[in-house]
Amino acid sequence: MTARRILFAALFAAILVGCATSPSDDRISVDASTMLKSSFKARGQAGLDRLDQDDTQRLCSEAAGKTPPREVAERIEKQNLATIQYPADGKLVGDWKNGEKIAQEGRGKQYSDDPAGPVGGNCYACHQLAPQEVAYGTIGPSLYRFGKLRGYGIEMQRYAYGKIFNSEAFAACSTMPRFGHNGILSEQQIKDVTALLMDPASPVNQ
Amino acid sequence: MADPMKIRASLVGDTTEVKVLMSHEMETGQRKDAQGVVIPAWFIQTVTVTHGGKTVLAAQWGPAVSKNPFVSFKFKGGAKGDKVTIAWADNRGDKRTDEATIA
Amino acid sequence: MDRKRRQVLKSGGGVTLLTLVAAAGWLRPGDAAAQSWNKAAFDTKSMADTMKALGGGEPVQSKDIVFFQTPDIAENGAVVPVGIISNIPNTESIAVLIEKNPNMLAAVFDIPPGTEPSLSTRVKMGQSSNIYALVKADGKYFVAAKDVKVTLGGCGG
Amino acid sequence: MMHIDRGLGAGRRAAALAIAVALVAAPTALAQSSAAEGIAKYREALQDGNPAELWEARGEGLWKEPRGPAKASLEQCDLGLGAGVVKGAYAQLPKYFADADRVMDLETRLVWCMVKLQGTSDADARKNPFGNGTDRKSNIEALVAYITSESRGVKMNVSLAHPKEAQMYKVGDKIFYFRGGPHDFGCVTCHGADNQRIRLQDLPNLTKVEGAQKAYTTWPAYRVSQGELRTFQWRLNDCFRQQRFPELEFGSDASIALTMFLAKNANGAAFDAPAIKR
Repeated sequence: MTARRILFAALFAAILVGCATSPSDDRISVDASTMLKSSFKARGQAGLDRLDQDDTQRLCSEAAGKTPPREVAERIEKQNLATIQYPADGKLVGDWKNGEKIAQEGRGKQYSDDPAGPVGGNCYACHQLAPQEVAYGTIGPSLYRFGKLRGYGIEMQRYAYGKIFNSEAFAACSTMPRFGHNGILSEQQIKDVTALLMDPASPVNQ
Repeated sequence: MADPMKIRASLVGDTTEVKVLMSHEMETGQRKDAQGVVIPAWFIQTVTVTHGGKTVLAAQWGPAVSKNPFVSFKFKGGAKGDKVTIAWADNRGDKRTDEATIA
Repeated sequence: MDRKRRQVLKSGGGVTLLTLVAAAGWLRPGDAAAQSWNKAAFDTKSMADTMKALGGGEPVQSKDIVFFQTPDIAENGAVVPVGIISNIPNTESIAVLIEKNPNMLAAVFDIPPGTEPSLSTRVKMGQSSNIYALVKADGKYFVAAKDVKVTLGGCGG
Repeated sequence: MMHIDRGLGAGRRAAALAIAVALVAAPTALAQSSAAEGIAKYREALQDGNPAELWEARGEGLWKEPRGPAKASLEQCDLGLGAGVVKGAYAQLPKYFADADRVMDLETRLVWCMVKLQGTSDADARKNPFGNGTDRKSNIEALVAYITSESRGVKMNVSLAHPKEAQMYKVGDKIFYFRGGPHDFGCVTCHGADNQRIRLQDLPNLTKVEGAQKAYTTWPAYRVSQGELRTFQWRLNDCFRQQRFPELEFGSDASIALTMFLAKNANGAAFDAPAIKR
């Protein structure tokens, strides 16, 4: 073996190792996506199609827990704002008592859940709402006195309804689910949760 | 057949401290399975701990004792190397006896 | 002792008291091999009956019964640690009762001479409730209570 | 799901009883100590007798007992530190195994050894990874309890020296941030920030070393709410269920990639499990 060939071989090996240890970020994303597809199995109501990301999910995954660049954030918000469907009857505020039940209900959409069973918003998992419930989470901001602090006007009603329908329209890569856009809650359920936040009689506003 | 108990018996001064974990469902008879059928009660009813032929603790339990029960207590008179024997019996007639050496 | 027990039973008249006291009194060292389980005591459903039946200061509330390793809050009611020490001389048995469980009596421990009147175990609690430690000493009954709050938490599924 | 006797006794709050109780009840410390402190004390009180030891004992028996068509024990299984070395093995997993040409976590390595040493079929070996009560005990959970207990106190020391290990870590990192499903959830949704909780449960920030160390070194754990010993494979499986994803397959590459990501981030911390959790 000549010195040149040894050098060549060493170089070649270095390139190989280099490729194996530092593939591009895009390449890793593709690998992750492929690996996910082969690592899950459909069960109950949760099919493998749940691993197919839409534009928002893909862009927010790329942001890796941080706020995406401004132009990306604007794109996400614009796209999602266009999806919001306000009720045809114009009524945005339903029954806060039902809203409270929906806010407490954690079931829905898991493969272990009965597809015909209740689907909730599980709001208390992440937010403080009515002060009577002390077992609330802190992933989202406190919504205690939501309407009382912000006013009960139609614009605030539209914001509350819209935020529940599609949170990404107002804050790109929010951790909050898009309850209306993704068909988690029905129109009536969103009205009821809006009432929990916006009805002056709701315990949230006491 | 139930799994063996996990027994620790250790001498501190003139006192033997006994800690025991038992493998048992301790089913209350109040729970329902996925089909809504009541799961029958199944729990340890009696526990006896003996040392040198003498009972050092005797217990009667209901189904409100937690699953995989734990008991800790102390008695006087044990010596290193002595055996402590623990026996339980459940409401299905299943029994189990295990022993440990005082360390 | 037998006479004492009969007196208590007679004065009380409630079935729950009878069975409860029997449970606390019937276990004796040496009988272990033939140890039986007192079904009636474990079927007791109401503390109110028991308390009414106990009447006249029986059992006596006692500051000499101390809870240890027993939390004020239990994160999960399926496993609530309970530790009880009786500083009452001649303690013969220690029973654990959960006020709001469907069946109140959880466990009875017989304490032979030579065994310390101190033990710890774990019980299930269906909801926030008082835990009672019922101690039998010199044929008399003493009681102490501790309030334990049960939180169920979790993320709904 | 636990269905303890919640609510069954609710109707029995007899007034007579309340009087008696008020007289008897010792003054509670609840008023002085916060709920968080109370729960911390509860967790502390649980440490004294951890039923995980029952799984450890059963696992040790299973490790040493000749089993399977080959009537062989697992004592010659190489968990990464040489055939039969259990002490400290878990603290350096997952790792690349040349014989399998794959990065493996403890559970997948155990399946491998059951197949190669005991002659068990792959399907049989991975059939029951998560137990449920006396009738469906999981041998994997018991073996994991035993093997992990032999790393208690050992500092986490996971290597990325092999290119496949480094690759697994990077993919695990990506998967951690992958958002999908009807709720747009990903691991990062609940585990990407400090001092957050879901309902009353504290959530470790797994993007930071301290969070990853605290979380990873305390699994497996005896889960009080289930009365079962649960492994890290179970932890991942159930997180994805709650994320509304399809089911994460036991021993899948994605499960190993995430385990690699978290185990490596926990490097330097002393392993402290099997633990006991709510």
